[in-house]
Amino acid sequence: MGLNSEQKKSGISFDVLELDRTAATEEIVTSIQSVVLKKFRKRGAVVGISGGIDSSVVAALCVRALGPEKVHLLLMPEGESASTDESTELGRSLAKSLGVEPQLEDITSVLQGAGCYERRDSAIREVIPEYGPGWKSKIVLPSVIQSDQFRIFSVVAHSPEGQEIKARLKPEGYLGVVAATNFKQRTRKMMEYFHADRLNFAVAGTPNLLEYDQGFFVKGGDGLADFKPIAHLYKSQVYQLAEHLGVPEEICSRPPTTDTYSLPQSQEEFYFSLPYDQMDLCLWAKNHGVDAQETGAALGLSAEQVERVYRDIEAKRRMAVYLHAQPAFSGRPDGATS
Amino acid sequence: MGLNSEQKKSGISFDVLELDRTAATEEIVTSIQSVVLKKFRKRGAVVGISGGIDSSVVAALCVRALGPEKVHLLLMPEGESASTDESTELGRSLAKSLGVEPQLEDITSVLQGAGCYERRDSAIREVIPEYGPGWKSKIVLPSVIQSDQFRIFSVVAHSPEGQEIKARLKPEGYLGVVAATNFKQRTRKMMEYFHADRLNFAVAGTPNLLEYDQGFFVKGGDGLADFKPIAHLYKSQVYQLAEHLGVPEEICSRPPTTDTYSLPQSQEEFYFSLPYDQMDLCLWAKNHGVDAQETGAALGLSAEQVERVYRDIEAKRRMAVYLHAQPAFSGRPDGATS
Amino acid sequence: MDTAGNQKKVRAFVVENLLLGEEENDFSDSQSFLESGLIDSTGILEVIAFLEEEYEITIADEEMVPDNLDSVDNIVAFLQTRRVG
Amino acid sequence: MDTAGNQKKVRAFVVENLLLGEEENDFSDSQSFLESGLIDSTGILEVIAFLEEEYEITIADEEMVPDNLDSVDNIVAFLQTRRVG
Repeated sequence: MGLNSEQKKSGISFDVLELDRTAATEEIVTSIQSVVLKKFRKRGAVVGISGGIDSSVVAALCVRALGPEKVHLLLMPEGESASTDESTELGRSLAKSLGVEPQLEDITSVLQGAGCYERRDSAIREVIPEYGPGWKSKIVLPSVIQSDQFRIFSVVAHSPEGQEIKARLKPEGYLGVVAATNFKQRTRKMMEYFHADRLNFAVAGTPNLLEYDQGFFVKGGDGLADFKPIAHLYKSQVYQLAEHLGVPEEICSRPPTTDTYSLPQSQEEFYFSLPYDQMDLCLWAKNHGVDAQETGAALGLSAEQVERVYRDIEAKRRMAVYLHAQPAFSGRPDGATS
Repeated sequence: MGLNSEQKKSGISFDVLELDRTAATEEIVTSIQSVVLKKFRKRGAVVGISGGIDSSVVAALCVRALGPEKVHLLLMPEGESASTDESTELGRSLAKSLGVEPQLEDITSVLQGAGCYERRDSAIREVIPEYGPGWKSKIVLPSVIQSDQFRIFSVVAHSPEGQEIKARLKPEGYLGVVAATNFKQRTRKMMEYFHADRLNFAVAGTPNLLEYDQGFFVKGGDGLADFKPIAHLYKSQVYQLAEHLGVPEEICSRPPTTDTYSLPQSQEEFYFSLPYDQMDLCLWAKNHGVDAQETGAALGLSAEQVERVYRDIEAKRRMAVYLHAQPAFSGRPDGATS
Repeated sequence: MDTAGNQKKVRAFVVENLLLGEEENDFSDSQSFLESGLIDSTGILEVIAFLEEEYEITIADEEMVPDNLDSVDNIVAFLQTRRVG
Repeated sequence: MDTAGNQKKVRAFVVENLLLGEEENDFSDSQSFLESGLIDSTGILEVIAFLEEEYEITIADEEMVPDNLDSVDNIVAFLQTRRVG
């Protein structure tokens, strides 16, 4: 991840994201113990594991803090996600490495009961009338790097025969597909809270700083949790901790995915402007007042391209206001404690 | 609700809970407009209506603030609740009075998919082995007023033949029944957010101050919302607004229920120490430093009984710390906006 | 082509759908939607859907740039190039 | 009846199940669970379940009062009245 010495001298580099891994681990472990046991008076933690890097690191940190018998790991596959089998397998491999027997909760029947698939498919059919059983889909955005076009969502669908159709979404269609798909994250969180309530445990949240800051989570879904042990860490710092904590290599080397659509979907084609490590550095640079020129030099991008990423970061933060907001009151409650 | 003039002179009375209804309505309406439209930039509001007083008042306030075409009312009955048909009917009557066509979302199939009924019944069977199809149940607590006994949860079950069995719950059984039952509130909230996401609306929460302060809500269930327009109002103040807003009389005169168990369950047998109006006054008195003697005089209770209610309020607030807590971080996020 | 009519119609759409709780008086036709935070990923879809339906045009991907769509004035000028309204 | 043994066993249960993240050194056997915030509606169920299982006794509703159950010392004294341990 390093840059050459001339770049280092003249400006920022990926080095700024380097963690003291031992100290960071220690700080998080202490905080988990203090919050879960002392503040919440809960006996342990529930972690939904997806086979991805974030949930794996959160699970490993919880096991360090609370011990394997106080961590309940949930695998929650559903019928159609692009990577369900692989995710479940990676989740099992993680659990094994932590000495925890994971519990499997297949959420397909909840999603069917909620009409998740049916509602989503009917939203897709508004722009792709032939969409039906056996088809797969995802939602994509054009690159923010290549032009200053507005980022307009399209749906990409593959027929069972392998034909690909791409169609721009109208507002109702876009909102309809996203709303229906959000049942997945919300159902998973509901299941995590069921087990937490049953065991008198707390629920861990897995968003990292990039996701947290940019609002890449579902309100009441993966955005909901009792504690969020890695929400202050850039994604590349999560990878550093993964290595430090001995997360299985096959998880560390897997490219990030949204794991929500039936076609494989990278995080940057749906949400972020850049691959995560570059996105990390742009966000760090913006947070620390580094100008677009200097950031561009570190990333091999033009100043104009970095400006577009900065503007995209700002725009996402505006939308994240709603996602981060605590419930708004309409008056001052009498004597309430918090 | 008034007390005689001697009591008024010498101490507190129910008068302390009297609202200026016009001003209170105006304040809430302005706040809803400002939060939903300006802060969240949402187009309207989703309200799940149960036929109860709280959700009815919230719905009426949202319609005043945003107009009937910007309020989406959801009726979400499920197969087995004690008052499903009555609740749905009352909800329809409310919606009609507001000029809104409500949407019906039967959540039974989601609950079946999640194993809500099955998991709850198997937890009950740990103490009542004969519990099965056709049986109904609820969870009850002994009165805090009558003795200083610890309040131990029991399950009360009615067989299809009308036999009643009451059994004290063990920790796993109690947590298991509550955890499974919580699927109901969480599923309803998930459905509200689905419609909110689809319509680009915000989700209203319906807890009143008594419920909010005392933690009588499910985390991620009825405790989750984008805005909580009556969380600063005592329950008897909610009744005052109901009258002021023209909520149908049959809703105003219905006794509060939890609407979660298959046997009818009052809120005080499951949660609060006293009927809501007395509970309101005790909480108000405690918040304003009124001693137990004086509060007891206003309520016809002994000082010792009021002390027990005060202690119960404190105990519930300690448990509510977990319920109210924002997600805890394990470090300071770089540059995050909120 | 009725530029004044377009201006009025587009402004009415923006006031109704993007302005939400904000004061109409504070909003000028030259104001950037992006810079005033009036538009998000759903908002831009709404603008495009409105234009395509109202004016029976198809907007190409490369036309979806701020120069064409980021203010009432920009939209009116864009409609002029498409000779509609 | 082994009062010292009961004391040790009850304390160990409390440390393991109610104390959670708190320091054991700061916790005395006469300390009220209620006043120290160590017990909630689940905690009291746990205490009762522990006593009933460990000592094979049945605790009646009217025995479930702070005088019997609200500290290690109270529990040990209660067990003494039940002549178990």
